[in-house]
Amino acid sequence: MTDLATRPAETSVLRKIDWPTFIRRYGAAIVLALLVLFNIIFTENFLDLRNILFVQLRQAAPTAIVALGMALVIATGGIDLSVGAVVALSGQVTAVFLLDGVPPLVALPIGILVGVAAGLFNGTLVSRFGIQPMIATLVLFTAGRGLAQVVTGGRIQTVNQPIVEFLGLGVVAGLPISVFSLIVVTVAIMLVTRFTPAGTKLLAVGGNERAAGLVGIRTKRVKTMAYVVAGGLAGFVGLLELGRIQASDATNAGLNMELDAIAAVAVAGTTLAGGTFSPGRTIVGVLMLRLLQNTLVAHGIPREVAQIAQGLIIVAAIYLLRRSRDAR
Amino acid sequence: SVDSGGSSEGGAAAGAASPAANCAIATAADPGNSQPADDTPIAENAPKLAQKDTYRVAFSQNANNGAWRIAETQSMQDEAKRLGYQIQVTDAQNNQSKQIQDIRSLIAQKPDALFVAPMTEEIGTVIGEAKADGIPVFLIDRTVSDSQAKAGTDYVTTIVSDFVQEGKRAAYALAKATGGTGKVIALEGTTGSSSAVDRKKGFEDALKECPGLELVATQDADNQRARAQDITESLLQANPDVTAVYAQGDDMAMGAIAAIRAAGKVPGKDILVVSGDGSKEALQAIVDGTMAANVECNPRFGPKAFEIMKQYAAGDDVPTKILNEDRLFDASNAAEFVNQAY
Amino acid sequence: MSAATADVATVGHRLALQRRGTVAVLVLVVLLASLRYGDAFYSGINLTSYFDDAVKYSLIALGMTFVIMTGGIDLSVGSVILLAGVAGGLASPHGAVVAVLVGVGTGAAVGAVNGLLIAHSRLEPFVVTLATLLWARGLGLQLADTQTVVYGSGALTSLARDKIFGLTTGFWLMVVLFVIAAVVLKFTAWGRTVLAIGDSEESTSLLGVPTRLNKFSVYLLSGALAGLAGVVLGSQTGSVSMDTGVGWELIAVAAVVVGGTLLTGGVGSIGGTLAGLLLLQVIFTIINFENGRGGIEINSYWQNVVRGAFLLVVVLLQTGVGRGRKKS
Amino acid sequence: MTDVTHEGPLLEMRGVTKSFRGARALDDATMTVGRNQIRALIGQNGAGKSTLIKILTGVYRRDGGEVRLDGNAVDFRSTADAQKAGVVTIYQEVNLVPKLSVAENIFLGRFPRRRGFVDWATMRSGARDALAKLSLDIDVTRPLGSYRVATQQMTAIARAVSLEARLLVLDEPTSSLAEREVETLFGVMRSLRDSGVSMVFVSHRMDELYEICEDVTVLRDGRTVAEESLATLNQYELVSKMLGRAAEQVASGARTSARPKQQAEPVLAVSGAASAPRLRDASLAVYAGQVQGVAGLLGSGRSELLRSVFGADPLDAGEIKVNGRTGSLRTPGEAIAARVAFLTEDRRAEGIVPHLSVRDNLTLALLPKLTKRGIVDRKRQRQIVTDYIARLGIKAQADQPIVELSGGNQQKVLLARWLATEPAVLLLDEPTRGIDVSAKAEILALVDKLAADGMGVLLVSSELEEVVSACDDVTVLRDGVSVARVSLDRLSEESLMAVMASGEAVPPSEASSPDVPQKDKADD
Ligand SMILES: Nc1ncnc2c1ncn2[C@@H]1O[C@H](COP(=O)(O)OP(=O)(O)OP(=O)(O)O)[C@@H](O)[C@H]1O
Ligand SMILES: Nc1ncnc2c1ncn2[C@@H]1O[C@H](COP(=O)(O)OP(=O)(O)OP(=O)(O)O)[C@@H](O)[C@H]1O
Ligand SMILES: [Mg+2]
Ligand SMILES: [Mg+2]
Repeated sequence: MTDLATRPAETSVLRKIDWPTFIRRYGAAIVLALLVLFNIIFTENFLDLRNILFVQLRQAAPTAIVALGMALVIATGGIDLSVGAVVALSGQVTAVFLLDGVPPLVALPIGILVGVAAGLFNGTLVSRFGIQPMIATLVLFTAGRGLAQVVTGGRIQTVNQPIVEFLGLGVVAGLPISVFSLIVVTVAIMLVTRFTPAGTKLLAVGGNERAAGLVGIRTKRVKTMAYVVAGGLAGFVGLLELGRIQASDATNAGLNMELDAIAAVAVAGTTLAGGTFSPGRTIVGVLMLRLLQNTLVAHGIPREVAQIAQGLIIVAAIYLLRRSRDAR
Repeated sequence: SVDSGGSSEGGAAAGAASPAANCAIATAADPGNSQPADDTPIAENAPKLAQKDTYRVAFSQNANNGAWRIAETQSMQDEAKRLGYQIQVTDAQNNQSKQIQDIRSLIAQKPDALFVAPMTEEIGTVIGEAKADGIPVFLIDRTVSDSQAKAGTDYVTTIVSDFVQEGKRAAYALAKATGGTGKVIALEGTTGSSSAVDRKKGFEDALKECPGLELVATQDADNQRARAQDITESLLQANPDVTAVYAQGDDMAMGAIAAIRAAGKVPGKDILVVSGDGSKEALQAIVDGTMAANVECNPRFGPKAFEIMKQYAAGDDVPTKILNEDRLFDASNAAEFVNQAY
Repeated sequence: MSAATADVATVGHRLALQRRGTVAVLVLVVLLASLRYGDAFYSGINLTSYFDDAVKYSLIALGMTFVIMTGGIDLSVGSVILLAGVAGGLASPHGAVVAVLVGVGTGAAVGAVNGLLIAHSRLEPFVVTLATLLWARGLGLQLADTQTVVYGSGALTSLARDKIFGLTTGFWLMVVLFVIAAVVLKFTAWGRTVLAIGDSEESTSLLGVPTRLNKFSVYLLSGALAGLAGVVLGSQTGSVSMDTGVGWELIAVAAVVVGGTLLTGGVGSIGGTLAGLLLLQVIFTIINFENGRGGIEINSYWQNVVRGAFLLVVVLLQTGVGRGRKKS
Repeated sequence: MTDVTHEGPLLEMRGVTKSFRGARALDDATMTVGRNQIRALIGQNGAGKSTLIKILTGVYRRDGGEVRLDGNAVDFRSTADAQKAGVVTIYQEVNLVPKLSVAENIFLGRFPRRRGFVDWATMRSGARDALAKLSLDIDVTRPLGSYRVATQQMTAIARAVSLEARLLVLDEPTSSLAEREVETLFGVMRSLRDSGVSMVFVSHRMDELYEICEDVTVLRDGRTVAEESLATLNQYELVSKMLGRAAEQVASGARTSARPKQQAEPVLAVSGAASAPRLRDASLAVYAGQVQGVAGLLGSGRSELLRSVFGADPLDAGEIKVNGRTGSLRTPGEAIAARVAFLTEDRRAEGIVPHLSVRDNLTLALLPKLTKRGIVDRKRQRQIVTDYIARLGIKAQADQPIVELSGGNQQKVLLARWLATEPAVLLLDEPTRGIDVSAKAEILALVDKLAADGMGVLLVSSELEEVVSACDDVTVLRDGVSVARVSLDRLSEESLMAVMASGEAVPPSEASSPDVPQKDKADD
C-alpha cells in the first residue's frame, strides 16, 4: 500500500492537450461551427436572430427532443425505432380529441400519455420479455403509424384552435415554444442525470447489466424507464408537430425521425453499444445535421444530392471520432 | 404525352393583372383543358366484359393517404355501392412492387373488372397478366407505359388528367396573379412520380415565355405539409425577395402558406401562392385570400369510371384514353365551389 | 460465470426451437388460409405472386443473415436495391448478362464501401450503413434522374416470367441461393468464422484468426445480394421506381430475427430466415384475400397494425417457447 | 541457468515502451527467452506483463524498442501474424468463442478440409485427441460456453498446444484451474519443452513458478528489473525484486490468533439452501467477527451458494437469516439493504462497469445511501472514494475509466465498492483470483482486520492455503451439499482435501482429521 508514492506520476503530468479526447468531445461542435461560418459568409440573412431562433432552432428542436430520449435508450444499450410513429400517433389522438371538443387541458396530456404508454409497451417487451430492442420497437414502428392513420382515416385533420396555434407559433420568453421546450427538457435531463442516482444507474445498466443487477440496481426498471421517457418525449413532440402545421398528418408526422435521432446520437460520439450518454453533444449532433440539411436546401441543392452529402458527412464525422478513439 | 401547342384558345381574359412587358402569358387566358387527340383509337382487343346486373370489381389503389387519394378511393367505393356492385380495394402503400403483388392477388380472385390507379407508369407487365386471365382493366389517374402494356389491348382505357397541362395552367395563373414579374420558388411532389415530373415540365416550359418570372429554387417536398413548410422557411430566409410560390399539390401549398406566415409575411399579399389539386382547404384559402389560384385535379373518378365500364360492357365504343375535365379556381369562382370540393 | 454459462447452454436450443416454431406457424397459417380461401389461395397466379414478391426480400434477408451473424447490421440494403436496380436498368439495353453484372457489381461496390468502413476502420455498422442508406439512395435517384428506370432487356424480363415446374425462375433462384448459403454456413471455414466473429470478435482475432477480411466479405456479400435483388425486381416488374426499397431493410431484419438468428451475433440459421420471411410475407396475401371476402374489410390503415401485431405475436410466441425451456 | 547456446536466444525484446493516453505502461521493458526454456514473467498487478505480451504478438503497437525472434527483427501486426511465425499465445482472460463447439474452438482458423469443405469428422476426432493430451474427455460438439471456466481454460490450452508453436506464451493460465488441472498442464508443458518448444509463463502463484520455470523476468512499473535464473533467487528475493522493497513489508495474510465470536447468534444463518441446478442442500453460519470459509471442488456449488444467499439466484428451498431475521433476500437490492455484500468471482462479466469511472464504480452499491432527498451527495462521494483509494492503495485516479486499470486494481475497487456499504456480512467469492502476491496479502490482511472489527465474512477460495490461513471455520461443499464443517483446531490443507474428496459426509462435530498441525506459514 505504500508504494503509491513510488509510482512515477504516470497519469497526471503527461496529459498536455489530449487532442483525441478533444475531437471526441467537440467534433460535432466543430463541424457545426464550420457550417455556421459557411452560412454567415454565403447565406443571406443567416445571422438574423429571427432566422436563428425561428427557423434553424425551431426546425431542429422537435428532432432534438426526440434525440434526447433516444440517447437515453441508447445509453442502456437499446434502440427505439418507434419514436417517429409515436410522434404521429400522439398528434393524431390529440387532434381527434381536440376536434371532438375535449378541452386542451385534457387533450394535450393525453397526447403525452399516448407516448408514455408506447414507451411502457416497448420497455416491457425489452426488459420483461427479453425481446431484442430493435425488433421490439419495430412492432410499434409498423403498427403505430397504422394506428395513427386509423384514428383519422389517413386524412390530414386541420385543427384551428388557439391552443394548437400556440403550440405552433407560440413564443415563450422570446423563444419559439419548441425551442423553449427543448431547453427545459435538456436542463431537466441534465439535472436529473447529474444530481440524482438515475444517471449513474443508466450508465451502469448500459455498461454492464449483470454488474448493475448485482449492486442492487433494478435493471429492468431502469431500462423500462428509458423507453418510457423516450416515448413521453416523442408524445410531446407529437403535440409540437401538430402545432407546427396546425393539423395532424398521420402519414408524414415524425417520418424518419427515429433515423435522424439515431444519426445525431451517433455523430455526437456516443457508441450504440450503450454505457455512454451526453445530452449536450446529442443536441449539437442534431443541430449539425439539421443545419447541414437547411444549408443544402437554401443553396438550391436537389434533395438527392443533399442525401449524398448527408450520408458522407455522417461517415466523415464518425470516422474522425473513431480515429480519435484509436489514437489514445 | 399531350402536346401543349394549343395555348390561347377560348375564354376571356379576367384582366385583373396589369400587363407586364416581357411576359406573354401574364395577360393570356387560362389555356384550359387539353383535348384528347381526335385519332384516339377505340378499345377493341381488350378482354370483353359481359353485361350483368351486378358486378364484382376490384380496385388497386397505389396509396391511401392524403385527402386526394382518400377522396378517390371513397368515390370508387361510393359509386360501386350506389350501383349495387361488390368492390374489393387494395392499398399498395406507395410501394410499386407491393402494388404488383396486390394486383396479382386480385387477379387470382377473378373479379369481373379491375380498376388500377398505377403507382408508376411501369407496372404494365402485370396488366398483361390480367388480360391473360380475361379480366378487363381500366386505369385511372395515371397511365402505364406503352412499351409494357398497350391501351385497347392489354387494358381497356385510361382515365387521366393531363398533368403537363396542369403545370402549364398553373404557370399562366401565376403569371397573371403576379403581373408577370417576381421571384418564384417551386415545391415538387413525390420524386419521380409522373404527376410531379409532368407538372414540372408544363410549369417550367410555360414559364419560359415569361422571363420576368424568375424561378429561383425548386425543391422536392414530397407532398408533405411539414416538409414543405421547413423547406419554404429555409428558402425564404436565403431568398428574402421571393414573391411567389408554386406548389404542385395542395398539402405542400398549405405548408408553404404556414411558412410564409411564420416568416412574418402575408400570404396572398407579400407572397402569392398557386397550387394544384382543388381541395376544400385550398379553395377556402383562395376565399380567404391566402392563395391566388388553384388548378383542379379532380379525384372523384368513381362515377366516370363505372359509367365507362358499363359502356364497355354494352359494347359501346370506348376510346383508349379519356381526359378528365379540370377547372381553374381563383378568387372569381372559389367561393362558389368550395363546398363541393373534396 | 454461472448466468452466462447457463445462457449459452440454452440459447442454441432455444433458437433451434424458435426456428421449428417459425416453420410450424408458417405451415399452420398457410393451412388455415387455404381452408378459408380455398383453391384461389393455391392458384398458380397467387403462388407466383407470393413467391415472386418474396424473392427480393429473401435475397436481402439472406445477406442480412450473414451480416447479423457477425453481430453487425446492414441498413443500406433497401437503398442498394434502388441504386443497383437503376444501374442494372440503365445497362439493360446491352443485354441481360450485362445488366445482371452491373447490378450485382454496383451492389457489391456499395457493400465493399460499407465493409471497408466497418471492418477496416472499425466504425459501427449501424451508423455506417445508415449513412449509406442516405447516400446510396441519393446516388440512385441522381443516376435515374429521379425517373422510373425501365428494363430494356426483353431477355431479362421474359426470363423472370419463365416457369420451371410451375414456378418462376425467381423462386428457383431463391431456393438455390438459400441451399448454397446453408451449405456455406455449415461447411466452410468462412461460414464458421462468421459465427465466431459474431460471438466474440475480439476473441476470434486474439485466437489468431484474421477477422477483417471475413467481416468485409459479409458486407460485400450483402451488397451484392441486394444488387442482385435490384436486378431481379427490375426484371420481374420491368422497371425500378424511385420508391423502391424504402424500409425494406427492416423487413429483412425482422425476417432474420424471426428465423432464429440472434441480433447480437454468433448464432444463426439460413433456413430460419427463409421461413421467417415467408411467414411475415404471407400476411399480405391473407389481408388481400380477406378483403376479397367482402366481410369486414381490412382497411388499409389497419394492415400496418395487423402486421405489427402479427410480428408481436410471433416474437412473443418465440420467447414463450424460450422461457418454457429455461424453467425446466 | 540461462542457456545461451551459440545460436543465441529464441526471443529478445529490448527497450520496449508503450503508453496508453500518456500513461506509461511499459518503460524500457526487456525479455529474453532462450531455447527449450520455460521463462517466468512476473510482476505486480499492472506491472505490464500482459501489455508486454500483447506487444510481442502485435495486439498493441509498441511506441519504441525492438523485438527479435531468432535474431531477426520482427513486427507482428496481429495474433495471426505471430502465429504464422510460431508464437502462440493464451491471453489472460479466457479468450475463446463460447457459442461455437469445443471442436471448432480448437480448430478455428485452421479447419481441416475435404474438397474445400470443413471436415467435421476429422475435426471432432482431432479435438478429442488434443483434449486427451490434457486428460480431458468431454463432448466436443457442445458449445464451449456450456462448460465451466476451468474446462474452457483447458480447451484454450489444448488449442494452443495443438498449434505446434516454437514459443508458447501463457498469461495466467492457472488462475482458474484447480491443483489437479495445474499438474496436468505442467506435465504437458514439460513434454513440450522436451520437444523443443520455449514458453513464457505468467502466474501470481510463486510455488508454480518454482515448479515449472527455469528463469524469470521481473517487471516492475513497466521496467524489467531482473532477468535471472530462478535457481539463484529464493522466493523472498524474488518478491523483493518484484515489489522494489524488502519483502518483510508484505503484510501477512494469516491472522495472529483465533478470533472470538462477538455474538452468540450468527449474523448469517443458512439452512437447507437449494437452488437449481447445482445447489441442493447447504447449511452454514457466519458469526460477527469471524471468517467462515467454504471449500469444495470446482463445481461443487460454492458460487451458487453465495449467489442465492445474496438474492442473485433464486432460492428454491431453505431458509436464510440475517441478524436473526428470516425472510429470504429475493434481490440483491434487498440483500444490500440487509447489509449483505457480495464480491463476485467474475470481475469482468459481473463486476466492473467498464467505461464508468473508478469513482462511479466504487460507489455503485452505495448510491441509495449517498442519496438525500433524491440528490446524490457528490462531496461525500468524493471523500469516500479518495478515502478508499488511499486505504486500499488503489493505483488509479478517481475519474479514470475502470477498464484502464490492471486486474488487481480493478479487484480492489470492487472490494472497496462493498466495504463502502459497511456490510454486516461480506460474501467473498475467490477474492484473490488473479491478484499479485502483495495485493493478495493486503486483501487477506484486510479481511482479517474487517473480521476483527466485527464484520462477518464468508470466504470462498479455491486456494486451500488461503482458506486455511484466513478462516476460523470451514464448511465443505460437495455436489451442492454441505457435507462437513472443519473447525479451527483441525484446519489444514490436508484435512480439507481429505473431506472434500472423500465420498461420505463427515459429521461436523466429530470430523476425524488425520493430523492437525496448527497453521503453518505461507512459505512452505
Ligand atoms: N460440471 C459442470 N458442467 C458445466 N458447468 C459447470 C460444471 N460445474 C460447474 N459449472 C459451472 O461453473 C460455474 C461455477 O459453479 P458453482 O458455482 O456451482 O461451483 P463453484 O464451486 O463455485 O465452482 P467455481 O470454483 O468454478 O466457481 C457455474 O456457472 C456452473 O454453471
Ligand atoms: N487498453 C488499455 N488502456 C489504458 N491503459 C491500459 C490498457 N491496458 C493496460 N493498461 C495499463 O497498463 C498497465 C499495465 O497493465 P497490464 O495489463 O499489462 O498489467 P499486468 O502486469 O498484466 O497486470 P495483472 O497481473 O493484473 O494482469 C496498467 O497500469 C494498466 O492500467
Ligand atoms: Mg495481466
Ligand atoms: Mg465459484
